[in-house]
Amino acid sequence: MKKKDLKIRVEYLTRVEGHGNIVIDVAQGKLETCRLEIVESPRFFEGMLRGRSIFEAQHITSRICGICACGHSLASIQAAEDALGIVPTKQTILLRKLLLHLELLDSHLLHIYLLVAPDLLGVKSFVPLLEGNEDVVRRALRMKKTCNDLCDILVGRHVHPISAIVGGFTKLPRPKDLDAMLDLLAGLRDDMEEATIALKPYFTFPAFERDTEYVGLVSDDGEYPLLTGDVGSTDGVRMTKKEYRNVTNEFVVPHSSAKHSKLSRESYAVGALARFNLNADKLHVRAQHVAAEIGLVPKCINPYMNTAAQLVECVHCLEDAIAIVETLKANPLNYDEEIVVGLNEQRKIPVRAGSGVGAVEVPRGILFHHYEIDDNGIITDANCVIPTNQNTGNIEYDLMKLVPEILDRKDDEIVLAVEMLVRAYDPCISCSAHCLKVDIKR
Amino acid sequence: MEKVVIKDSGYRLKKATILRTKNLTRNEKFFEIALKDGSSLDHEPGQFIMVSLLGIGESPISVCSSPSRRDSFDLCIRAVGKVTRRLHTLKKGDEIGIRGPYGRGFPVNIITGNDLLIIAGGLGIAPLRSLITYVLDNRRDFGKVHILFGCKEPKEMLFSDELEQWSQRTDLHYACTVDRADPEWAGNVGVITTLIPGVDIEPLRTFAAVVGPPVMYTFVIKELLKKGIPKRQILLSFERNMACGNGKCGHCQIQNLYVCQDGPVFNYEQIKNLSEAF
Amino acid sequence: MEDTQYVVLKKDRFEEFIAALSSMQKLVAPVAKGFGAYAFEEVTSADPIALNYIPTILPLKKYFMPQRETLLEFTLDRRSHAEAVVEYEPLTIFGAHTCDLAGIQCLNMVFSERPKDYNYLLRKGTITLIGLECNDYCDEYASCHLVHASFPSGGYDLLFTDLGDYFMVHINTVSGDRIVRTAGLCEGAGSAHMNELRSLRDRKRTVFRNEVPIKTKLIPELFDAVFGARVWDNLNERCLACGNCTNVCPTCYCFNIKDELDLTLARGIRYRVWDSCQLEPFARVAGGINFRKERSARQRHRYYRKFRYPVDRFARFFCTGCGRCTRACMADISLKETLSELIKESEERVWKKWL
Amino acid sequence: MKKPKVGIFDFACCEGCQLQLANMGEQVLSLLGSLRVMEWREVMSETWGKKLDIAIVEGSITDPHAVERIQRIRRRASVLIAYGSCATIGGVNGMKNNFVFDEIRKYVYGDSYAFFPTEPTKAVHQVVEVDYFIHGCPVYIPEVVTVLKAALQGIPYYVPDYPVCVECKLNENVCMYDRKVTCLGPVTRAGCNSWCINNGNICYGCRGMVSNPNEKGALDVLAKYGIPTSLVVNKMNMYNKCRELDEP
Ligand SMILES: Cc1cc2nc3c(=O)[nH]c(=O)nc-3n(C[C@H](O)[C@H](O)[C@H](O)COP(=O)(O)OP(=O)(O)OC[C@H]3O[C@@H](n4cnc5c(N)ncnc54)[C@H](O)[C@@H]3O)c2cc1C
Ligand code: SF4
Ligand code: SF4
Ligand code: SF4
Repeated sequence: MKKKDLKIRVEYLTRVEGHGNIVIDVAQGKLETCRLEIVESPRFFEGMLRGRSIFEAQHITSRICGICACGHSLASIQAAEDALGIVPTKQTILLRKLLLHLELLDSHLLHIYLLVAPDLLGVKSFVPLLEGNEDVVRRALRMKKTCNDLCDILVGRHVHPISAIVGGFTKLPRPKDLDAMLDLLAGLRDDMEEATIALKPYFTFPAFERDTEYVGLVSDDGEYPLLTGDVGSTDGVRMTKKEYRNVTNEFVVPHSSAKHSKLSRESYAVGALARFNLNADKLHVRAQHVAAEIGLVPKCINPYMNTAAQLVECVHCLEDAIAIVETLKANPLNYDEEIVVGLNEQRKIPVRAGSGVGAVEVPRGILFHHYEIDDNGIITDANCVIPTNQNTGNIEYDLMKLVPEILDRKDDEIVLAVEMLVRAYDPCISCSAHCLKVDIKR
Repeated sequence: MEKVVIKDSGYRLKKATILRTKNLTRNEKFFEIALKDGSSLDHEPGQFIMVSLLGIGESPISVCSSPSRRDSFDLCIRAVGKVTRRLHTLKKGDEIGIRGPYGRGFPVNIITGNDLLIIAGGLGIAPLRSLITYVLDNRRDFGKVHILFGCKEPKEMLFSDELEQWSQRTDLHYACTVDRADPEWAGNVGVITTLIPGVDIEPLRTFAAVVGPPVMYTFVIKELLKKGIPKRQILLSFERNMACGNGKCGHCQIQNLYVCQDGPVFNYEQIKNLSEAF
Repeated sequence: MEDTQYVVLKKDRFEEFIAALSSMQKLVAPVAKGFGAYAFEEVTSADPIALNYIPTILPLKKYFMPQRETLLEFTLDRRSHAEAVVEYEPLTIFGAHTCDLAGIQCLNMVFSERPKDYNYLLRKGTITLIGLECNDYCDEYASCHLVHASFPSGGYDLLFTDLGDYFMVHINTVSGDRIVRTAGLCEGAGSAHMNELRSLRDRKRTVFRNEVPIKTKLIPELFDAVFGARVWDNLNERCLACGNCTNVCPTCYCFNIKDELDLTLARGIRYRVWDSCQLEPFARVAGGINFRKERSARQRHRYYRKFRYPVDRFARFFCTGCGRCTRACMADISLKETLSELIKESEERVWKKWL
Repeated sequence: MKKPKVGIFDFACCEGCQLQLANMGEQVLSLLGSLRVMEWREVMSETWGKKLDIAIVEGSITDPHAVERIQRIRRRASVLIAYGSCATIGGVNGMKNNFVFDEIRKYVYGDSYAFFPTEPTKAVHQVVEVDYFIHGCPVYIPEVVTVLKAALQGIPYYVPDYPVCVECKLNENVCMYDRKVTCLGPVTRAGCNSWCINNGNICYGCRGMVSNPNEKGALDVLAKYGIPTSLVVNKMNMYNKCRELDEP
């Protein structure tokens, strides 16, 4: 084989959230550099949280990322409630699960359709799809909007949910809202069926494999764990969420404003594929069906298949969301649980000093929020560990294995394969650069 | 929800066509307009109309031509915002909508037979041009006529050809001044109030018609009172925010008066105690 | 003695009566919103109706001059065309207090004054108004007696008065009469009923008193004297200029007019929306001059539009004493207090003159 | 009429406002029907790099690199729309300006903080001229549509210069002050249709303050609830910190 020199510079990687560059240098057929650079301007969220009321944490950290604002909100609320010692009611937990389902649906659909589908269909973006594949785009936008409308009903809006706060909800869906949600979900189910049929033929992913450790929530009940559970890995690790630092083991690398993580090996992966690998047996039957149809079997170690796992999760979340709304309809909600807290001026929620951790499966993987508060409920310390940060190391190791395997291809094919790999992780670079914090070891 | 068309609605528009436009200064443009159905606007000097651009909005604009010209009327428009800037892009043949005329103009019936002192500041010349041209059209019905005009700079002077013509006429007295001169300017320099002491009038048979920016009024009125013109004979036209023109929307209120219906022209006696007027 | 203008509706038939009303056309009535707040909302049964309520957040004007109301519809193609329209939905309002009835009477005068506003007048013609007398004060913010709005004085089709286990219903118009006939649930009122009504009114006369220490007819005079009062400066400090007091006021009707195109940019509407003299841009003109820049001037204008200006124009006050502006103000600016302060300040002046 | 060329750009932000466009659903297609999107990194791989009729800019300007980039965008755009609170008023990114920068960098990045340059967060108009402002965190879709239409018509859009309370009252919400919670509605400019209060929460002031707020009056009202002043000030500054950088 001819010894090849290659320099890949993908600046402002497109069709991902946030700004990142890919840098690959091959000299004489030997891979010299392989980096995913995070160049997003840092926003210092954790720094800014200090000195603020714990009751503002959700509102602020939601703004870390507009794509998974509901996920950040839920993790933040969980951490805050943990610190304050609040135990959410059953109704609240159910509604939060519903919200998380909608979040996963919304984000996965956006990723599959607007960001990945162009690669699968061989175009540059969804814009050219409008010619010839307009029905696909229309269906995608319709599904996206349906998720959005569902969130509107449940929490006021999808980007930065309004009514989900520490202690519960400021507004609870009325019976007519539940009916409206069921209608929307039914419509979504139809679109989803069509979509799976339409997409399946295109779901042929590059045959690339690299064994790694997959990390996500695990639990002992029969439920596919998204909102609650312990942290586990395919290498057999199991810890409580409070021990999250022993999972993430973050370290700073100079080329990136995002930190990297490792657990049992040099890197690990989180996200839809990790969850699937850990908990496939707990998926809704319909979702298991779809998985079987597209040939997704645990433990799958092809990172490109993350997109397939997302599709499977979409089906699961949709079915479970319908089940939840039906449960809510069958057992009338308790509207006395509607609260508004503000800065807790009414002292309705007892405040105490404490430390709290939230661990929630958001679309891109497990997300940790951690707050320390003083006895006035003022945040003294904050830490957020974002899925994309946990994945970056793993992405680089993937690239290091992938690039030598495909060096014989044309340059633009290599670039595309590399870009597609990064995109498969659905990296949310805006998040990753917004929320990192180094443990200052003294 | 049911819907019916209302023939008598106060918001119905009349179609009008632009016959001619002319740039007066960088910011002011002149429009000659005719109603599409060929009818006459039938306005009084000093009245205004609501000019309407569908999809953009409406603006109150004074009619600046004499009612004696019946087949068309003139507007002079300063570009400041949504409607007025877009109006400036229109050309001959373009269509606009109008409502009105609205309000009370200069009470020509009462003024007729008397002397006139017309004081215009800046864009205030627009409504006054309507009065001036009316008076010139019916010159014999009026006594002495003085026209005082002031503006910030010579290049902001509106209707300069007409001003030039007026200054040549022997049957009226014309004077003008600018706040800041430029090298070519040979005339008076100073605020408009400096011109007033110099005019020779018989106060009891003189009506003063004053239109200009709000700051001008207090000073001009003081000078006019000094001259001995009765309060009832000092006529002022006011500009206020306006949405409806029908005396309902509340924007143009000066205490208990509505500029759009009770004005825009008031005599000083009516409003001297209204502190919101000045 | 029987009075044909009065009929009686037994309370146990109220449910049926409401069902009958709502089957005729859309029916709205006061409904509890929690935290002591009420709003007029659509109802189809008597169940959600709050018979004992303090004035709703928004007054009835929301039905007579909707917050957003189309005035013109137009197209923008080569032959652009505009048509003036009114949109309305026939409606029955049940449960309007006397203060709110007074509010509608005020608006009627404004919009009937030339040039008439046909959007308002046409819509008003499709609204049936059923009042509900207050037997007692709703709360301490009310000042309805001061402005003669504590007793019914017309402006309704039917008026309900709660007399224990029945309602006395006064039939005031032909359409009110038609409703009573169609529903067929009322009985004639006998002299015993009339006596009970009379004694309720007598009792009310002992409860309702001028809430502010001034004779009603002297109010215009008071306002003639206080344009320059210090009270306004105090309001300047406190007022947040949020417009709540005017939006909730049954007699504030200021509006703005705007245009809007649809997404094709080829069709659109001109519509009016509620506006408020308390808002910063209300009296601002091109060039940036604001004729009521100070919050004090804006608050003063509001009070004068209630107690002085309409006296000249319509020979009545444009305050109905409903107390909404006071309830809605988070800076706790109170109408009754402001009036009392004005009275105090004017007395001070009179005293100063004397001394 | 030639379809205007549009570019969508992002700076420090959460990209939620861009996402709001996708949330319009099929409506976005009618909108896209009247324009040509040339660049939109989040969803497109195409680049253009030439003259644009309209640049839609999301996010705040937080580092020297961003300053240069926004200036380049301004130079090639005839009309520039600041899109979302991060862009229009600095938004939540402005909270950073509460801190000493080296300190906050060290807090977040430890000893490696020197890799991460930062400077005071600025709103877009504090760096380059802005033609249209679409406030909101996130932006409110009906307002986005209104402003885009105004931009296409070439007429100005005036952001409502009155408080959220106006819309809140029209929606007949129970006022938060009646529920004994402090709300920033009275000093925050309207245009969101009182989104948060409609959903049972308070207004956090994401659209920036009205032009002439009675700040003293508002602080008095807020302080009534016995919350430490620092928290009240924090609350007002959550979105509005960059206001301090505006010329008076
Ligand atoms: C009786 C009468 C007669 C008149 N006659 C004439 C005349 O003959 N000729 C003439 O040129 N003018 C006349 N005017 C003035 C004219 O009506 C106004 O200049 C015109 O209405 C402006 O309308 P517009 O839509 O172009 O401006 P708008 O878009 O309404 O803007 C006007 C100005 O206000 C500012 N503005 C408006 N709304 C806002 C907001 N919400 N926030 C911030 N800024 C805002 C704009 O920046 C702009 O400077 C008259 C006015 C009256 C009352
Ligand atoms: S304004 Fe808010 S929603 Fe928009 S980008 Fe900024 S943080 Fe995100
Ligand atoms: S809830 Fe907030 S926005 Fe609404 S009226 Fe009260 S203070 Fe204003
Ligand atoms: S209510 Fe306040 S915080 Fe909520 S969207 Fe509106 S301006 Fe922003």
